[in-house]
Amino acid sequence: MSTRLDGRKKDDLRPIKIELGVVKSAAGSCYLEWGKNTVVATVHGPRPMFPKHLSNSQRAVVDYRYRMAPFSVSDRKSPVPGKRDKEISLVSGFALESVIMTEKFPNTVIDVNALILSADAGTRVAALTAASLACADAGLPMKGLVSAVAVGRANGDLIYDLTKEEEDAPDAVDTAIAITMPQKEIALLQMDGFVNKDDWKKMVSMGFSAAEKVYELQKKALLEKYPVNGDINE
Amino acid sequence: MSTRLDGRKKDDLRPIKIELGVVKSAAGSCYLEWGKNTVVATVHGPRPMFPKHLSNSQRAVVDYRYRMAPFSVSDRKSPVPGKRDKEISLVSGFALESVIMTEKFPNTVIDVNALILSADAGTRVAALTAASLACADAGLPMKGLVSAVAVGRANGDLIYDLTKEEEDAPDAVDTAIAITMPQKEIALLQMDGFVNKDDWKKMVSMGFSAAEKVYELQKKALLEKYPVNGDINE
Amino acid sequence: MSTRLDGRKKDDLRPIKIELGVVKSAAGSCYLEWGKNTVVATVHGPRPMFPKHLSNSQRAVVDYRYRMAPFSVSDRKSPVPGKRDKEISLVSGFALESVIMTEKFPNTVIDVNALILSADAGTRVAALTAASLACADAGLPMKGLVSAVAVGRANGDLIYDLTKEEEDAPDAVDTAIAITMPQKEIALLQMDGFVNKDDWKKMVSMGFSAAEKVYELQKKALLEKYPVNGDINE
Amino acid sequence: MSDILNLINAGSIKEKIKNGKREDNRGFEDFRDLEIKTSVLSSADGSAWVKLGNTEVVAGIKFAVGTPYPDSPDEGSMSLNLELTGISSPDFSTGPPQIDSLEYGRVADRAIRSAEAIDFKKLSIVAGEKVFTIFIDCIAINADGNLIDATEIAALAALKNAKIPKLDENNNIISKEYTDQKLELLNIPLSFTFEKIEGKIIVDPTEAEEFASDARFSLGLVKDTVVSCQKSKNGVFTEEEIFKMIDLSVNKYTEIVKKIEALE
Amino acid sequence: MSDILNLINAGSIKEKIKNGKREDNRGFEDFRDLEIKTSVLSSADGSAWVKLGNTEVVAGIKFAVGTPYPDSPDEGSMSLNLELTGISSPDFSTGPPQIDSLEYGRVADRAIRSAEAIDFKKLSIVAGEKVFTIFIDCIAINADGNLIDATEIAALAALKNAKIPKLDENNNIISKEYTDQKLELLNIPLSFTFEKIEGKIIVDPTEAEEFASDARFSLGLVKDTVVSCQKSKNGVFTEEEIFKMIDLSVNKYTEIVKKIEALE
Amino acid sequence: MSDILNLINAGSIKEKIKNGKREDNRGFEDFRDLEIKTSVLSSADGSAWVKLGNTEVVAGIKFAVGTPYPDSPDEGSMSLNLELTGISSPDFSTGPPQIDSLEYGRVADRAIRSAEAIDFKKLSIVAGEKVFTIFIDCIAINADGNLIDATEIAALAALKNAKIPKLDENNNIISKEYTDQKLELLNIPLSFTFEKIEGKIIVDPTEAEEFASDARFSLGLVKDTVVSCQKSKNGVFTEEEIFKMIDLSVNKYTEIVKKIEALE
Repeated sequence: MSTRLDGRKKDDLRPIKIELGVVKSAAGSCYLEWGKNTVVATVHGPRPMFPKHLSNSQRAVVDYRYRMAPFSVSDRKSPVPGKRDKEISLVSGFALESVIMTEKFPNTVIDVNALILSADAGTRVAALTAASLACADAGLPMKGLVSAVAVGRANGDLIYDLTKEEEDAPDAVDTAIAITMPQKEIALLQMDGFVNKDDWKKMVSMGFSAAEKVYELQKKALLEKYPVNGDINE
Repeated sequence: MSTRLDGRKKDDLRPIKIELGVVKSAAGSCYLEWGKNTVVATVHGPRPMFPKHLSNSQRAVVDYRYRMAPFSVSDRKSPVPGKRDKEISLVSGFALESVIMTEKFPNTVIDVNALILSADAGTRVAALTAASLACADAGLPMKGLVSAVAVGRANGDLIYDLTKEEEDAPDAVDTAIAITMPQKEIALLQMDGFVNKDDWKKMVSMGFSAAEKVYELQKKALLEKYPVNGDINE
Repeated sequence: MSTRLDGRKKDDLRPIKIELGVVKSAAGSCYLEWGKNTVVATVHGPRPMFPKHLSNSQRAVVDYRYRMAPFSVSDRKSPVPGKRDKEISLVSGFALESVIMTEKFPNTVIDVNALILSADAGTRVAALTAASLACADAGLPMKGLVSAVAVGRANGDLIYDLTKEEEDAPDAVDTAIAITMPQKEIALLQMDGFVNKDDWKKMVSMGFSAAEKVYELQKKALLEKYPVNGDINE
Repeated sequence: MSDILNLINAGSIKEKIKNGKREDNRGFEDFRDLEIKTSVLSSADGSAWVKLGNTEVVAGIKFAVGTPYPDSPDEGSMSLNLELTGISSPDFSTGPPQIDSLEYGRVADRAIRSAEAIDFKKLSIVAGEKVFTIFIDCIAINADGNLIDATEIAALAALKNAKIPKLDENNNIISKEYTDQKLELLNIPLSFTFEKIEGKIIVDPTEAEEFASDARFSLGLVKDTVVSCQKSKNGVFTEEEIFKMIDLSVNKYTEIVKKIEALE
Repeated sequence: MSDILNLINAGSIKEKIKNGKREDNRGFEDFRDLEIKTSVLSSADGSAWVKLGNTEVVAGIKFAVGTPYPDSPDEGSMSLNLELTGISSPDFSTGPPQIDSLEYGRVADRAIRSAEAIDFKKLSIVAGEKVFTIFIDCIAINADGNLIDATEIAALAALKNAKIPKLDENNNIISKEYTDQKLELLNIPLSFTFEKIEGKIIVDPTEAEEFASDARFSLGLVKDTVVSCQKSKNGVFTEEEIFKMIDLSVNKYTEIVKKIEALE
Repeated sequence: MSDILNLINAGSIKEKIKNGKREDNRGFEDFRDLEIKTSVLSSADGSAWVKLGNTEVVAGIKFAVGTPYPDSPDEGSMSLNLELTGISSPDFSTGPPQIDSLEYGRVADRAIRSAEAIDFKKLSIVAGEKVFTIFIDCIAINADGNLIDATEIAALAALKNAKIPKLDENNNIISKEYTDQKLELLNIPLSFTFEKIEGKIIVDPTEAEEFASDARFSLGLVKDTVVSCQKSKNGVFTEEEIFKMIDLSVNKYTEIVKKIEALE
């Protein structure tokens, strides 16, 4: 097995550092470094939703906002969210709704914000991983966590957790995947590339194992802050 | 009497093809080809109007949207409606309100959309003619139809139904007119040009006769789809 | 004491001309010329505020709009209000709220508009001075007037009421100040420049005396139109 | 005046119109007093302040240097914009996008264009590269009806008042310096707006009359030449009514154009 | 159909699906009738009108001349835009910004890009200076479910139908004149969208089925090559379900691509 | 904290202030703990993370190459932008356009400009053609009061931390490569914001204190030189209060500027 530019093996993740409760006034928050990505996620609410005709009488709505700070990328990015930001926000919010017991808070909105302060590939999964922890930190009733990770192909290899350099390879394929844990179901799956069916299936399966690594780190961070006996998902 | 570039006489309309009920999920719809113009019009509603303070407690409001597809003209048009689109939408919506028995649906809005898919002069009258038919197809209670047509001047002649080429003549005058039928009153009248008072009066009168030709085609299309005995306006 | 480009002494204001009630349909209005500045201010309301959740249950809100006509400056200004316009509108509206007895009209909004038709430095204070008079003209219950004026430095001198030419001096400092009269408290204070603490204090004190000159003209204009016995502030 | 009061008011206005009267005792074919002042603003390249009864519109002209359109490389251009803001009516502080402002501005703009009032070729600076664009900004100060006609008059008066700016060696405008030339107007289009209330046609409506009416017609004229027209609102007109309105407008044209021709 | 009716409807759809039935009696893996017409519009450089059951999408192609991106000076570009307006559904007349329109359009756009369907190098006119941009504008005429797949088909059919415009000596497009060349498509990506209702997976959902579902998955394919995918909505899928959907899509690809390949 | 809770809270805060106490037991003239970290972000050309009590603001610097303004052909420019988004407070997720964000950002921006902190002439690359623009983007991470002062400190710390990018032969920025030069700051302006509650003046307000206050004053200083000021909210100040606030600010300046001067 060849090693990668940064010395990792195919199935190594970049170093991940998690800090919970960093933002004092938020209901829940998470600071996360993932390689050279830096993310802050906060949770506010649930609060009553205005205007009322947009609310859901059966459950809470998660209003997820993925945003990149203007200084997070090479060329300054306009602070106005673009199409990509809105699309990522939509599907990531859905992923969170799949684990939050939204039915307990009908007619409300839960504001989840994930801000990329520094970007180096894999920002959407770093943001979602952090946001899931911020929801747990906020004490929202949850069926589980969302563990998100990127898997893909670069220079002929199927690998975990691509860097920006690897994403720029001519044959690069990038798949963002989020798994509900411990249920192990797919809550988010987005991909662009050109890859045959069998390799693509392999990548999806790799996504499950990679997400478990993320999940272990998430659990560890939660247990450090909330060292209760028993299952964190209760 | 000289013939025109496309072989028509002064008081000939271009070929008009009408198809009703083409859009299955709409309350009413009309596909219309008028020379090289292609239009689809749909009607949805009436539905309760939001926000409520914009509704009218005495009657329904017709929300008419005239739009040109980006690919309907020579240079791609931005999908964002411009001033011209909004002005045409406003006065065309008024024209429809003059024949729809809006007083039967207080506090509601009737959505009428007319989309130009291909444009070759006279799009606003083609759109309004189609929209009037879509309203009838939707079974809205109506006092009559709106029959719309352009009349004008090109190369010294007062003529019916100008093409784009004729509109580009140096002395071109274009008058869009819509007549309520069978009442024969003016529901829309828009004109730009430079024409003396007497010729202008002649053009308005020509508008009435031209509109009758349109009305005959409208009636025929309705009677084909709704071959009831008696007056279509009941 | 050196004289200024336009012959004024350091503590002279430019000529001020005030006309009340010029806009017939407004509740109150004021036309004001201040040197080469021309302003019209109108007051409408109070009226119930929509949407309701933006209203204040304890008092009226003053919605102040400072705007510059596109033709009021050298290069045509876009009619869309910029950041500067919005900031000035915010703090000027606060200044008016400090003298209007807003507590008498809970849940309402008072619309105050001040339009600069011609600009030559000091437009925000000219606008606020006019707006304060328009509020009085509207018969709004007030604790006093707001008298606004600019003081500053140009070419080494601390002076009253700078012109555009003086504002362009290399050492120029411009301080906009609004004083509640007769209470003599600071309702607005905005400044940009580079001036030592002691000179700055001098400028603030100068602002009080300059504002008194403005107040005298305001009182005169009100007494001319409303020649009642007794205090105008009752 | 609030919509509610207008609604209550509309009944009495209709009643009067039926009996041949208007709220301000004008005849059906009478304009309100018209007052036009020009050169009212030191910052504009041309300006006019128009009072038509209580309705007031200020127009200001600004020249700017821009690039010509590819299909008319030796012609300048113009842009007319009407602003209806809170200054003239609390109705304009809130609510949906200002369709009225857009419609009135378009009607006024189209008349000037169709009338070929401005010789766009004379606005060319360097053919194919630099031309003048004339911005005509109109702002309603008081909105008491018939804003279309008042805007048209204000725009034309301000254009007639406009001075052409001096240019420096790079063909940029020198602020507040003007050539001796005035902007020449080839034609003076005027707008005539009618409302139909209880089957009667009136000219120069007040805001309250506009509220009581359900059909409007505006004609743009140069003498006895029609340059534009617009029927608006959900009421209808007969052919005879349309013909009557144009005849009436042609008669009124001379009276009003005199006031503009007399201006500096 | 209004949201309220959809909500009431959803219950009965779920009940049917549980019993192995769909509202229109299709099998879970059956597409609705697909009809594709091209060259339907005289103004566009390429056009297609797609009916997938009651869902209808019109796509029109327009070439424009622009400047290349600095990082790819010898490549043209494309832009796919999907409009969901009131013409196809009253739901699109009101409400918040159209996130559906944005998502569907992005999914359709990404598949064409990843598939490298268009050879952008062939769209270069003068390297580093002028390139063609292809605008693919798609408009929903009737929104009865599965707009993603219908949009993808309409876009590809219109691209296949597109003629390359002639240029004048300044490399500007000559209106309505075309070269003999057609736009060559290197690959034809198709989209396959699934919904999960009561644990069952169905293809080509109707609007009512979409309302009854809480998980959606769309795959972009070129034969047996995956070029894009998107999971949406707040439900989840198992690994097996995902694998089943890709196998099913690969099987369906040949059937549908034939209809596009057969087009002029 | 929601507005309702703030409203309830305001009463108790006022009561305490009357009795000479603050909710967190600070003296009226005491700042909260200030912590400044720089070089916190690998992607920015300069960065700082400021904690002022619970209030947190991140600032990031980005250089860009642009064209100079016509009236200052040999000078670069700067742009400071403050974002108040849902990440720092649910109040910023909804509601009307963010006038607070605009005001706070303008106050912070004006102080840097008036202080002539940056030598814009040194940002010229090719006179009249290419200059650097410095974007200072500030984002509130936690909004617990006194965002103006926290933003000003974050902006200055990030500027002090900024490295000047290398340029290629075409004078375009080479990503992530820097010259040895640091951005030189000629002056370090600081902002001092006061609130008046029950007639008392306090510095460095918390969000709850801001809610209880009806008059705010912000001063921009370089040592004992005033560079900007802004009175806000609908309360008023006496001349004496204004003088007291400036004297107090001048005293505090040295203490806080030390923390910025000590930074890398």
